[in-house]
Amino acid sequence: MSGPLLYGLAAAALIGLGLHGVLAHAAPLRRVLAFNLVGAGVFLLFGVGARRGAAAGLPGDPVPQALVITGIVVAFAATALAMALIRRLAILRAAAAGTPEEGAAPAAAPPRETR
Amino acid sequence: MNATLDAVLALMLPVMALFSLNARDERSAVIGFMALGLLLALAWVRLGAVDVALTEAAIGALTGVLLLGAASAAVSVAVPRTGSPLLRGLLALAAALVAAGVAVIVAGAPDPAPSLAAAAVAHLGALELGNPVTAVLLAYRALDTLLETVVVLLALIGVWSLAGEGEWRGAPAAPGGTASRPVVLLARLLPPVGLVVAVHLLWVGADAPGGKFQAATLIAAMWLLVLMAGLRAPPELGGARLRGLIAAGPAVFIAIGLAGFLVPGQFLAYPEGWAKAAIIVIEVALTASLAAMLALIVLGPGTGERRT
Amino acid sequence: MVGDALASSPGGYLLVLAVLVPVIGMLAMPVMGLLRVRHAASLAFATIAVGVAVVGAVGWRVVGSGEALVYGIGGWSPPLGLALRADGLSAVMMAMAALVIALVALYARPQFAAAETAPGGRRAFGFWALLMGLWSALNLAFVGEDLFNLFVALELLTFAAVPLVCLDGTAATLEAALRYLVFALVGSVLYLLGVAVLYARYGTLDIGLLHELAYPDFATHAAIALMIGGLMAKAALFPLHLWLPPAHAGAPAPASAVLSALVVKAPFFIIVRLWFDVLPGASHEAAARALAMLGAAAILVCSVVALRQARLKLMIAYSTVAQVGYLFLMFQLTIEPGVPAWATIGWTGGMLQLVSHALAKAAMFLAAGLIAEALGHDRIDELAGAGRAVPVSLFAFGLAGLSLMGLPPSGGFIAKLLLLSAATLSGAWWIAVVISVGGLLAAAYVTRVLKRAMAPPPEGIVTSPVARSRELAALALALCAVALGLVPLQPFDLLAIGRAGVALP
Amino acid sequence: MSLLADIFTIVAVTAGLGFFLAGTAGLLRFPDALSRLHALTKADNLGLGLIVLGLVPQAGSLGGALKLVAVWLLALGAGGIAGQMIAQIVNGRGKRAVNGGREG
Repeated sequence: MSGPLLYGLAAAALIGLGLHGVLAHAAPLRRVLAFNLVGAGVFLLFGVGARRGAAAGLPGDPVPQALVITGIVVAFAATALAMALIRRLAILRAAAAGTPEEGAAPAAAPPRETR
Repeated sequence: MNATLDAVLALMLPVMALFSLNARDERSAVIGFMALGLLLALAWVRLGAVDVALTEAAIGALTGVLLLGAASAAVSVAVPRTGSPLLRGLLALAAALVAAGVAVIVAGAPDPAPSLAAAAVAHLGALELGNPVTAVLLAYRALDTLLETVVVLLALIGVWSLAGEGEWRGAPAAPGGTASRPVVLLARLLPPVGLVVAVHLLWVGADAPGGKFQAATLIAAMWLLVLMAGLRAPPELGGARLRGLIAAGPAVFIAIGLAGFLVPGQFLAYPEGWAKAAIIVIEVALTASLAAMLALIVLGPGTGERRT
Repeated sequence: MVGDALASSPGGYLLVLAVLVPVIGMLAMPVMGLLRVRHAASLAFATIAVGVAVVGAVGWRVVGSGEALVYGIGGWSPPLGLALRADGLSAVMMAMAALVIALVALYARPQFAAAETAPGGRRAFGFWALLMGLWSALNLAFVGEDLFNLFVALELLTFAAVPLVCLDGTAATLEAALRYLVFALVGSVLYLLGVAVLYARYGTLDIGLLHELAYPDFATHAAIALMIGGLMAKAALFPLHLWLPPAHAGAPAPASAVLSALVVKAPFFIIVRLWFDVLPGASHEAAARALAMLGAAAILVCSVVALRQARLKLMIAYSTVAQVGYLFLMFQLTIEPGVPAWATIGWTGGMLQLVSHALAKAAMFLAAGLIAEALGHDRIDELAGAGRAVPVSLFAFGLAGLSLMGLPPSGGFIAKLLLLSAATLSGAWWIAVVISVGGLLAAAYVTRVLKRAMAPPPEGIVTSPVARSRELAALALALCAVALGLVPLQPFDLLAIGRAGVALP
Repeated sequence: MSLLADIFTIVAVTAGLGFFLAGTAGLLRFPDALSRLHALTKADNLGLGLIVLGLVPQAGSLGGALKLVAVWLLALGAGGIAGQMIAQIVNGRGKRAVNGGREG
């Protein structure tokens, strides 16, 4: 089996596992993690296409590689937004329950020296 | 030899994914995911995409910080798993079908694949660039890159909008809870090295693997490390200089793009002989903005802490 | 430079401006302190003025020349470069978005007027910045020709829309936003999966080039199916609609209006592009029937659910899912042997439904927001007195309701009439039945609200006054939805501009 | 010369791998966290050091060789600091004083 095909199959596996994770898990953090797995699989698929499109002395087609770089940054932004939502929700829940959340409640953080 | 390496790597990817998905606690899941990110970076090198490998490795670290930060908070949000066994079976079946379909498509896809490599290389001379990926990102598909920085900015605004009322212009909480002595040591040793590497990545990006995303991520990571160690306080989000830094990158990009209307007569076209200069200006401005935005996204919304 | 394939049209640069002007407005908001501007709203209104002018110029060019506007970014042509293209349909979509955004902005100004540092500054800043980002994303979704560029547009849209949902910052809205985000992200990633497959197959992502290159085989069909599946989640087609009602009902009223009127339409529009411009091979009756059946299920199920809601905004949100269902009937109703899809009455009906629903639903959410502000709640059973407190809003609600029910004179009436005749002409009786029943159910849930609201107010009810200008903004949108019904034939030609093989009269 | 360099590379890399193997065995077999940590840092420092040393003659250029050495130095630093942090957590857990934070 050729290298790209192997990675292509790994990408398919990542996509399947990730999709199942997103659909089956109820905890938001795991869902976001699983979404990232699907994303990694999809990016890898672009990479396989790029590798197979190697030409003109390049190790791979630069267009899909550039798309993946854009995609990775977008996926990071998505993860960040999701994490911010999750943390905010945790703070509100903790406030509603009347117990300050460890590491989440800002007031609990010790004052820091500034140099 | 290489085939074995590919086989092992390709096998390790789904194994790590399975571990990460089924780990007992959130923290292990996140650590498994970070390990998967490193394996992916290796896979990208094997696929001849060093630019992507660098991006994956760099962004992977930031994602790890984000996820670990949320992992501790997430426990209280956890909802019991719902759904009937039938539904869960159906979901598993659907996911398996998609995976199988993708596998069939990959196996049957044309090899060699249709490619724009030749076309991308053909215009490198006119752009005075040596790295075709940079040419794609900043010339052929520059609009994607421009809008993608807008995506990051929107994400940042989204994160800021999650602050409590009246706190949103204040400083965010320092990351990582409490700092220990080794972290302080690391935060003193590493940033100079990291900055040199970042500048190097940015500088060679025109001709070799590297560029603004990788450099920006590295700078953001160094800044976060300094904040984690408590060597500096997180900045106030309402600060004029910080806001100016954030807006400068996309603004410079748009300004040079609009200037293209005047000189070559096309949006985002670079005047002849000035292409490389224009691209470097854009890259430097974007690196600074992206570094600030990426770090601020990780830091999260303001908490109303005021610096004295 | 590469350019033998693509010649930009004379006014093509307008398309760039349509995408960029809102971005520039958004970019100015974080640094408004440096620009000596105190209110994000002022920047937003300046941006909207310029943006509306740009969209107007696009429409004028397209209608004037009778051809699509095309622009190759940076002088690069596809497949290497990116192209933007606005045909008649895109121009109509952009005009619709500009109209809704402008009127929603007028409505929202008193609500989000706080200066950045004042109390409420966070919400004001967030609302206007996100609204501008959203507008740019919509325009890009309507003019993008490159499938990955459209992915970026979809992500922009998601990142602007999700925080709008939880602008109020309560736990319930945060949960709704999180669920929305997960649905949207899964939709994006499925879409991107299809993009990866298509690129590996054809070496291009340009819709125009794919239209020529694509051939019917498993990989191509699977890729397009995945993309449409992902977009369905974003467009909230039954049964992937679960995220929509809590998200749209929890957002502040002007945000709900934009979300329901515009944000779900962008992924639908991209589905239309994929279906009619990329999908190779002859008519896909089985797939079209499947989409139509999902649409029918959405109409029936969600109309009934809307009827049973206790809260006004939730009722309107469920009505959105039902009305989106009508759009998906279109795929079956545009199959006519020997006739290109855009020359069928199903096409015109579907597109008219899209626009009239956008206007009517925006009006409805705005009116509901004012009703809730006046009464202090939006429980349908306790709406008595709304008719006296905010008569103009209630009138706007009723007018918008006409369009949803499909009663004359309204855009919704023409749209549903065209869809109904397309259904009967093609012998799809079940669709005709669904459309009729859907209209009746809409009438039931709209009149239920009107009846309660017109009832005399109970003794001792205290209502707070609302600004008349805001009521007028809602009314203007409702009137536009009605006015669409008075120009029935005009859109037919307009919607066909730039579609291959259609000669203009 | 090149033969000599190749032999040197083979010997050094093999020795480095030996340390990695030993370290991994220690990580799996040692009873408590601190001894495991000890095994791990040995593998990191010496194993990686020897491999880098072995690869230096193959680097081809001075710059390449310096980059390799830099990799080793960074890994040394990271390993040392991570080891310290893990040890602190282990100690803290023993003394039930995790929340003390930065001393002094």
